[in-house]
Amino acid sequence: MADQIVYIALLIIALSIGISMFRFVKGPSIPDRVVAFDTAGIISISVIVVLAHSFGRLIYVDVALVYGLLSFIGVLVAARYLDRGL
Amino acid sequence: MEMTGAILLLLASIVFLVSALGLVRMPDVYNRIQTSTKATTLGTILAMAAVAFLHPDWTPKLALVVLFILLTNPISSHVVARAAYFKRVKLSDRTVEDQLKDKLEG
Amino acid sequence: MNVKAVFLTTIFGFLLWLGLTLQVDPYNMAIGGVVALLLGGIFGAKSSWRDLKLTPRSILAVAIWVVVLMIEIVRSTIDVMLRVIAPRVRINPAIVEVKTRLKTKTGRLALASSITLTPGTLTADIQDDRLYIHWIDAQSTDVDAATREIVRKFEKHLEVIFG
Amino acid sequence: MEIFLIIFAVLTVASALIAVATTKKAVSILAAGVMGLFASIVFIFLAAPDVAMTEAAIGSGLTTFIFFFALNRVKSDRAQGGADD
Repeated sequence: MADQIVYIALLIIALSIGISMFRFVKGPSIPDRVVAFDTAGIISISVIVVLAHSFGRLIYVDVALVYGLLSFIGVLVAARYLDRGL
Repeated sequence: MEMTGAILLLLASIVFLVSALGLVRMPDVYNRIQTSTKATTLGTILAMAAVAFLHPDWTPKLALVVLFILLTNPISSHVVARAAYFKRVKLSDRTVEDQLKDKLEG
Repeated sequence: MNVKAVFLTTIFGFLLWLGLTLQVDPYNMAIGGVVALLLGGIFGAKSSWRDLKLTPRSILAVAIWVVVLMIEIVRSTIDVMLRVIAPRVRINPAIVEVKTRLKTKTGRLALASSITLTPGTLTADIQDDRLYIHWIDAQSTDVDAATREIVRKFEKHLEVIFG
Repeated sequence: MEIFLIIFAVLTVASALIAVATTKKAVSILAAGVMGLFASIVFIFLAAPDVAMTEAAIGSGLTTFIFFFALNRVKSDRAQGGADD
């Protein structure tokens, strides 16, 4: 029973990544796309952690940690480029 | 124990779904940042709590993920909002007042 | 002054190491302790930790601040979710100016981050002691009223922590 | 679980196509970052956490940084104007 609920939850999370990618495609301005990138990144962290649960391996949580820090740096660099240049 | 974790995870997924919907439905960048940041922060906290219920021995590492999210998420949304404002991305028509513009011009 | 910053940096680095490795045997803890002490000695004196006060009262204030922040995150998310789901999106946005009494940079950073995480508010810019906040449902555009509404509930705890 | 592998593989290919098809350079770089994100999830499905970690670090963090840095240099060499696209 619990496994089915986790499965459904993962399906909904994948759907929300798809919806945020819709905003990435549509735009219209570049900050919109940066926000969509940020949202997709943060939702992906949860996907990775839930996958770590279903495969039962702790090492996958490390991927989520690395991902969280580096997607933050990507957003920071993009915003800095838009703001006044690196 | 397992059912608690699974239900928390379902709640987290609904929060994520609403944040993605907000990203599509809101009229301008600033409101999109509002919905996406807040909802993804709570969603991540709920998802980590859910996995902590499912695997109690992983709790310290999941707490670290939550700590990083709480530190980085407001800063990235702040930075994007600032960049959008100084790139002169238009506020939506429904905006009531803009005191930052008065300050920069006046 | 500096001893406190070095101490806090070392403790933070050691806890980070323990959380990342998840092993509590003496060998691992010794390695982590030595490296944390080294890094704390080199970088601690200039880090943001030196803005923090270390009294029993401020530790209590940290605890209260974390609880208030958690409650506000849950409240704000439910509030914003209801606005998104509504058939016609209910918003009334404005950019308002508020004042803060905090002096240190770290304190202002903590205040701006807390505001970004609370009901429908997003810090858009900081200039000295003025914060410019995008408010999704503006109730008043007056500086003092907005300050009372948004800033006070965090500032009174952060003032104790950062001074 | 196979269905999620397919979903994320499709998303990877879609974001790679966006990176190629768009005319704005900044959007192209961001799409490459998103592709690195989904690719690392696909690598997790294929049971390769080390590759996933490297892909997250290099593909999404470092590449975005270097490309934006290079784009900024090119822009400021060519004209002193703002970075519009």
